[in-house]
Amino acid sequence: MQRLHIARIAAAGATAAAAVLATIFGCATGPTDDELNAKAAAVLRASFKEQGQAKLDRLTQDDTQKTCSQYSGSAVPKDAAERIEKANLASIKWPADGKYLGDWASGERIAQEGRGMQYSDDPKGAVGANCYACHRLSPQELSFGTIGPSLYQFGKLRGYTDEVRKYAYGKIYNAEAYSACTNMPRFGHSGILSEQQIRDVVALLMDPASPVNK
Amino acid sequence: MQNMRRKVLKAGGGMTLYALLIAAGWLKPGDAAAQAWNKGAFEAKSLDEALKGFGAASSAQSKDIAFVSTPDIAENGAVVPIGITSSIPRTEAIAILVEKNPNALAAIFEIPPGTEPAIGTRVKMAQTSNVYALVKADGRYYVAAKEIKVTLGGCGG
Amino acid sequence: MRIHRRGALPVLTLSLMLAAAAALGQGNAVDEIAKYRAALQDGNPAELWEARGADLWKQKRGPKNASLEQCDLGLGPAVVKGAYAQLPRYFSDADRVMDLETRIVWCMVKLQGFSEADAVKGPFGGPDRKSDMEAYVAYITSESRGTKMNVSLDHPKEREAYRLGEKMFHFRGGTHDFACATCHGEDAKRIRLQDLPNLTQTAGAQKAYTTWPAYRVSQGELRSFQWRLNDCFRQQRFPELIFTSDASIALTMFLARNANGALFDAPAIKR
Amino acid sequence: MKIRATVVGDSTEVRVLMSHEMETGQRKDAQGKVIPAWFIQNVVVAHNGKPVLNAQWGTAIAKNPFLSFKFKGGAKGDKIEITWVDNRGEKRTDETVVG
Repeated sequence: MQRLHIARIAAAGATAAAAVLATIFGCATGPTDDELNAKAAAVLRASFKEQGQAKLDRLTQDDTQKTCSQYSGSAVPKDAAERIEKANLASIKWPADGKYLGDWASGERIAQEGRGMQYSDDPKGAVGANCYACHRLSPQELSFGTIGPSLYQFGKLRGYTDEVRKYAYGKIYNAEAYSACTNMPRFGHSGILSEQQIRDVVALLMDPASPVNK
Repeated sequence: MQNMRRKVLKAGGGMTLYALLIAAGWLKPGDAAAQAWNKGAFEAKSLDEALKGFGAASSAQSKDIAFVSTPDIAENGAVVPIGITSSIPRTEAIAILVEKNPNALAAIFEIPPGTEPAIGTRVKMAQTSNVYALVKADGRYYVAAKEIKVTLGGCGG
Repeated sequence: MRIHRRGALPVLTLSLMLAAAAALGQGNAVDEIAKYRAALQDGNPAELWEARGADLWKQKRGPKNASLEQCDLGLGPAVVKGAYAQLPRYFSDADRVMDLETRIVWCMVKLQGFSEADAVKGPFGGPDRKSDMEAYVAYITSESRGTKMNVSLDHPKEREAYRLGEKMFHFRGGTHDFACATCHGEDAKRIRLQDLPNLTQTAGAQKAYTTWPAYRVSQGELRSFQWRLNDCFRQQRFPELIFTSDASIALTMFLARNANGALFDAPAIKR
Repeated sequence: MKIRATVVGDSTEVRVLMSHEMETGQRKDAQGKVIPAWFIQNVVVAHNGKPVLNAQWGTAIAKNPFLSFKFKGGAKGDKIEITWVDNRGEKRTDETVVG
């Protein structure tokens, strides 16, 4: 029992620790970390059924998802982080007209909207970014989450420059380009928000008239 | 619906509670009321209408009515715990009204002699609103109010 | 009256919170919500499910016209008390690891003669249908209230389920790149105003796992742990988790084992 | 119904949970059709056959209603009987003994 308890603690720790354990004990402890990852992915695939707009292809990981799953709960190695950031930065589609700022009021609605892409959602219905689930933005909204940093006074603190506007656009479009294995979805890259919706959220952060900057 | 809400707001905000209750009534007394249901009062679309449905003559704000185990904020409006106690002698009935609900009157509890004038239940609230505890005691009417804020959170579920 | 359905993040929230902001800071709001939760503990409608489940458990049903009373939940036939606190576990008769719901399905097939397809029908209740499964779950879990969580990893298949569950917990996918760990991998985080337990740590896993199943006031339904996982994946933008699937059992194993040592305290009542 | 009646000092505390949808008549189903109101309208609680509480409810009482109150007197073994009637005319009576 005691021995198993120790094994459990190791398994419950970081994935890296589990990998170390597997290395030390070799075949004696069962599958290697890679084998375990492959088996987990296969079991997952067999354990879901498509429903509404959510098809089984959502379980097919791209390199970013796969690598970030592997290092979840531990630090991402520098080379992997650089690879992820480079690939995701290259995927960003910037607005053709170079305009990053939309309508902050529309951005506020998008930030409040939690629906979109769930199998229970109407595929033709509203799709939001649910920013408040994780971030503080407008000070009037007290019901905000803390998974991400506070974005209150985002533009005011950083300056209303074209450079910051572009950064905000890129970060919303594909957060993995700036911070590998961030918790934040890739709203543009994954087709969650349109170009105009991203501009509107940028305006919520960067328009001096936005409540975020009051 | 919107229209009605505005009307309720106006009634609630524009008049004092006391004025609202003046000429407002109470349920018709009747001892064989076991199966009676005050349709007029329950289906009334606003607080003052609901109060008129009771047919009471007048009422007064009272410090002898207390809300117990009743939170200031409800995490979910679908279930809001309400506890009301009355220390007014000869309390005969306690009613719960939620000002901004589509139908303001939530419940009437008739308290026979020997039953303590203290009840606990749970109501639904459509939005942040004043909740009124209306007490009938010795043929007179008393009221207390408490604002309960309704929040929603998480992923919207 | 508007009762909000799942998935909708109502715009209403802003105006309500604006009103609340006038009088209260957020700290107060959190304290008051704690009072709200405390007030709900007084009478938990989950008891209605527990009572229905206890009756159903003894009823003769199915093609074999048998009750589930002889079902072996791991502590031997007809032992219900404390069984849930040791689940999931390896069952030699089935040669696999099973969670409670999977084992109930097994017993419905073996003892009552239901087909597997019939046994897994209607796992979750809704507005127009009561779920017998959720009633069974309410009853069985209530019989472990106050029992210390004691999930074993003695059997190799139990260890494998645990390690697979851990991998799945960290598996990122879907349109939003979410994993369970996205929301439940760090301490002291919140989504909107809801506290998020860190399920990779003992304290967080204990607090969360020992308070499911729960009566969800937002839905007016008792919700099982299978439902909890199913609905988390819905919000993760994954496809639908299949009831009693291997992934659901592995994840349950990971979380239940992490909760070892804590006193089981459900069915609970939650927002 | 799930009824608990316990002697507390010189009173009896009654706590009851009822299984009922308490549909408001204000909600719509997935197809946009209004779900008709369906709710308990009257609740009568009797102690050894004598009424100790008589309630009228509207649609605003929460789903799976909860009710608690106390009455003077009462002793272990006394009978508590609770009846509800809803707006469809459905009726349910359950009883328990004071514990």
